[in-house]
Amino acid sequence: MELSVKNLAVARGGVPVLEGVNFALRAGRALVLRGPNGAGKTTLLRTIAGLQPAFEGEVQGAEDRIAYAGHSDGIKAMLSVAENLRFWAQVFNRSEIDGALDGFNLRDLEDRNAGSLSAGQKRRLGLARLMVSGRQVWILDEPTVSLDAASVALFAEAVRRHLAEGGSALMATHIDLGLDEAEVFDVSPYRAKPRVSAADEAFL
Amino acid sequence: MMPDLGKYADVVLASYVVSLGLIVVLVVASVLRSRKAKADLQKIEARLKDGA
Amino acid sequence: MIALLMRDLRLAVRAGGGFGLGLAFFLIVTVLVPFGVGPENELLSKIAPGVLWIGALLACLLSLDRIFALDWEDGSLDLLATAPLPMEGIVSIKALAHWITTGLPLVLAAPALGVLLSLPPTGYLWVVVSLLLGTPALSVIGTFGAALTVSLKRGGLLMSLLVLPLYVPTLIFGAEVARRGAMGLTVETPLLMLAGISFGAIALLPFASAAVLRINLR
Amino acid sequence: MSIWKYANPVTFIRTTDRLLPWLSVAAVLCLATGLIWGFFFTPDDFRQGSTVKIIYLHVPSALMAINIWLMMLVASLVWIVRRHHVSALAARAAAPIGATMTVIALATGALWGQPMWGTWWVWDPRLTSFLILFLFYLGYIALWSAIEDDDTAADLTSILCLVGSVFAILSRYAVNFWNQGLHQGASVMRAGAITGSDTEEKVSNVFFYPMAVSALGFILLFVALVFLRTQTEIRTRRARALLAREQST
Repeated sequence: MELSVKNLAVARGGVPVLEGVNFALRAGRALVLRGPNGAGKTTLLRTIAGLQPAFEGEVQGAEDRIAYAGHSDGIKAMLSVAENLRFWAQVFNRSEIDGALDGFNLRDLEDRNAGSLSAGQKRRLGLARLMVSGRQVWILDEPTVSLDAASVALFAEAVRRHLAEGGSALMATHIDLGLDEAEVFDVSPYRAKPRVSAADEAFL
Repeated sequence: MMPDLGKYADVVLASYVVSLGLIVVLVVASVLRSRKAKADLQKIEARLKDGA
Repeated sequence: MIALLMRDLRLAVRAGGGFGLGLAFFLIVTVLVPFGVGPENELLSKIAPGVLWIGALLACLLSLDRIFALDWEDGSLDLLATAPLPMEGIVSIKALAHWITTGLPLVLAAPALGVLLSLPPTGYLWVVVSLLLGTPALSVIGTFGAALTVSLKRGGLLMSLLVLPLYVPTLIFGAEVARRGAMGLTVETPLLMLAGISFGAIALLPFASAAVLRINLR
Repeated sequence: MSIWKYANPVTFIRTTDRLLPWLSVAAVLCLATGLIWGFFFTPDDFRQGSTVKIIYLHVPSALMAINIWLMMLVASLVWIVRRHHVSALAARAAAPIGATMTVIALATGALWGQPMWGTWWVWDPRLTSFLILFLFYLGYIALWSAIEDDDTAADLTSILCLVGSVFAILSRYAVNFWNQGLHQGASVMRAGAITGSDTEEKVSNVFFYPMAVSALGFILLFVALVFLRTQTEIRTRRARALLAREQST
């Protein structure tokens, strides 16, 4: 099953920012969203993740198949790295966290409080959360922020493994991960015509 | 003209003063806000018309 | 679901989790009352059930904004919304966690604080029973208030304003059970009403809280 | 054309603009007639003396206090189901009027009670219920003004109004039970019975007709005020929408 987006328009604060977006994401493939700041990449990802309603159009094949990683990692400072991961695994009805610990080189940090991690380590923990979710479609919003080169490589490797196992990934990032499976999708041509929000529209 | 209110004059008068006072305050506030909103909107509409 | 409950409980008991704050507040309120109204045992034993109820209610109120605020700030709420948990389940679990970390300790502490207020011996049972029945309603109603104001930066005061009127029926029936119990009267009617409010709130309010939370996440 | 055409902001403003002068005149006339009639031309009650004249303010304002909340409930439901902006704004516009009416009902009730009970405030079930209703109004108004996004505010306040209504009814029963429980058969209950609807059954026509005219005046005043205040809300929103469009192009 593939994730497909048909004639999708997404709105930020009721104001459409992107419209007429069409694409399909097959298993084993990755799609990298490009576009200037404020173009609506985050809004598009949030809409596909189901966090906000689509302004127009529809998203198919996202229901119960996606794992979302946004700007904040949802890490609890007072829990250890393993506890954080185990919690998210259980939320997704799984229990296995070893693969994620190894995949993001978190083994040595396993028992550390997440609050004492550096920004990059926290980010790695946040991305490791995707692996424990067991979801097929990863939706990633600027996943490489505050990662060093080695960690980016770890991340790229994790994505590659995920794709090889039949998963897919949709991400907004400016860094070239060197993924052969990735296509680039530039959102700029889909910028919505300037208009006012739906709530304001009613009063014009 | 004024009716004889007897020993309860103060509470009866106070009731009328308080109630009518509150109603007047509410009406005046509503009217003033309405005027301001109307004026603001007209200013914006006039400016947009000139610009267009 | 259980994982979420366990995480919330674990977070509450770790440092900075705020576990015990409500309890301490309850203690302080109860200790302050005799300073305010005088030390006569007779008066204190008369007002003890009401004071215990108000103290428990305020202690509950104090800890409400922790229910969602932290998860909202660190993005956990977004991630939970995309997880395979129904929103109604999330808010119910959050309310349950709040009750276990705040309501239940209050119930258990009430008899000890009753001693300080010279609560009549017949009253202990009913104070505990009424709090046991009533505090879940306080948690569930409070969760609704917390969900309403989660997106506001300084929503604490507003939340109190919204939640307190909603607490009135629970407080009236709960305190009535405790008071009648302490006076040795029959408690049947208010007890049934209190149970009705609690079960009604537990059954229905999570839907409202979930709807409100979805609107706030949008 | 159905009734929903009035849910269009422009139609609403055009229609209410035509109605407002008539409504205002009618409201003032009715209020003046009812209150002057009641104040100057009705006899004193044999038991309560001249305090009975407070009835012409107390009963209509109390009726409005409750009915305005009901109107807000209906408007909230319309917003939730049909998402007409005017409906949400009308609920918002009505809340301060309802709060004012509740204060009037409370103040006149307390003033009325003073000579009867010998004290300004008694935790009589009716007065207490109105105090709680006032708190609900305050919370509702506060929530509206706290949230920046208009649609979010409309959604959240609508749900608060629904949940609040249920709890307001619960409070009403709870308060009734609570005070009866304390003062079974005591003098407070009998004194409490002179205020509010119990009186209506007992009041003779001498008092009833001016009260009915006054109540009609209160209703007309409320409708006129809601129209005016809803217009204000619509105009404010329209001004903001125009500015937003100007900036976006």
